[in-house]
Amino acid sequence: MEVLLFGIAKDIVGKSEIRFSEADTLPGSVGDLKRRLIASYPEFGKLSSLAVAVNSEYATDAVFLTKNDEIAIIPPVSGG
Amino acid sequence: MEVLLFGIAKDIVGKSEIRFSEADTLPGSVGDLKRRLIASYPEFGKLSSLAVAVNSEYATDAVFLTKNDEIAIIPPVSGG
Amino acid sequence: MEKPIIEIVETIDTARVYDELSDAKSGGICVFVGTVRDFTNNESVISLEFEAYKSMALKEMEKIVDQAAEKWSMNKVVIRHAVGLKKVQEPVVVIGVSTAHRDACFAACRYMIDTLKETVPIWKKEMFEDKSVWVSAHP
Amino acid sequence: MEKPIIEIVETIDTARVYDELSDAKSGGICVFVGTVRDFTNNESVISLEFEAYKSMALKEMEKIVDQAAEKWSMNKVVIRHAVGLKKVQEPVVVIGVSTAHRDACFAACRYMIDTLKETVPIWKKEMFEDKSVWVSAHP
Repeated sequence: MEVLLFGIAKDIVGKSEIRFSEADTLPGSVGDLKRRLIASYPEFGKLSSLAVAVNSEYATDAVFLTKNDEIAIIPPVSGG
Repeated sequence: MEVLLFGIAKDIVGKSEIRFSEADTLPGSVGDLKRRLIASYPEFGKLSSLAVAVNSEYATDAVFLTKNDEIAIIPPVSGG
Repeated sequence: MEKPIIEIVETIDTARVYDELSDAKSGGICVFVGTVRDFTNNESVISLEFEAYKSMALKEMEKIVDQAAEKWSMNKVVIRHAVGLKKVQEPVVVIGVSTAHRDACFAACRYMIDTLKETVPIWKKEMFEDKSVWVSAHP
Repeated sequence: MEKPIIEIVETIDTARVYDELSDAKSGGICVFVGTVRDFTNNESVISLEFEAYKSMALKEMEKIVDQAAEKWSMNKVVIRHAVGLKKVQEPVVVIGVSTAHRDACFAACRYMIDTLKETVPIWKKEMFEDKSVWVSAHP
């Protein structure tokens, strides 16, 4: 399972994606993924907001994740 | 004294200006000018509005006219 | 505010208005372009003709910019109106403004086009297949 | 409505947006251009860098156009956002819409830029003399 990182999320982790190998326990839901991210990188907890996109759509914490989903961390957007 | 005509005012009178020769009694005020226009050309009375500009400024009925003023009839504007 | 560009012209070149409004102190540029629409009240418009009392129209356009400048902090402003015969789809007026933030540029642009339509001595005649009408002349 | 132009590009050419929005059924065109401002909170900005999650950003931009089309009758729409490094005064986003009357084009243009700033996954980093900041990242 790969998780794409953009903007400040990329800076916090220090790379443009996180990879969960088969050996790891994969995060089961969006909420689970967020909790793990904040545990590993406390800086995520200090952002104005932290959203997750699953297959290019904003996803609530309850959405289940499977290893073929395209998953992305969406820190506060600032386009325009 | 010359009075410039624009838009539908030009069509109503059939020319682009009205000239009051010295021999005529000149209109003494904006209100006087409007009353004379409507008397001579009743179509002016049917417009949505009828304004007069004196020296390129909108003028109220009370404004006096002198023969060196630049006077213009301003039918309802419709720019833009 | 820089000296505004206020013009009455034969032909409007919409492509240059951004260069005229581009500004290092501005984060937002809002531009309104009025164009000739093909239908009015379900009747097919062939063309429009614009006539201006030019000296007074320019003065009134200046007043509009001054009034807007009292309400909003504007960096650059363009008001350009066309006169003469205009075909369907041609631009007839361009109003643009650049400001630090977008609230002000939308509000100022809207104020200036609304006020222009109320006060500036310019007249529009709509030419239809079988008649022509001075717009807004009659109730 | 014609098929909207929705793009994420390296460089925005503001001069062409009118040709893209010009339309015989429209009497009004409203365009907003967001540009790089030289100061933020009294600090001198050297440049901005924009990063996009492109596939999702295009989807979100489409949703914005769909939502606006439910609220207003739009004839043509352009939404174009730039990515990469942008210097002061360069355009970073263009949103334009042509409608029959001006009320709708102002309202739709405003709605689309406001919503874009809230929902579209694009990120802006401000580069100052001595630091760089991801805009809006922290409370």
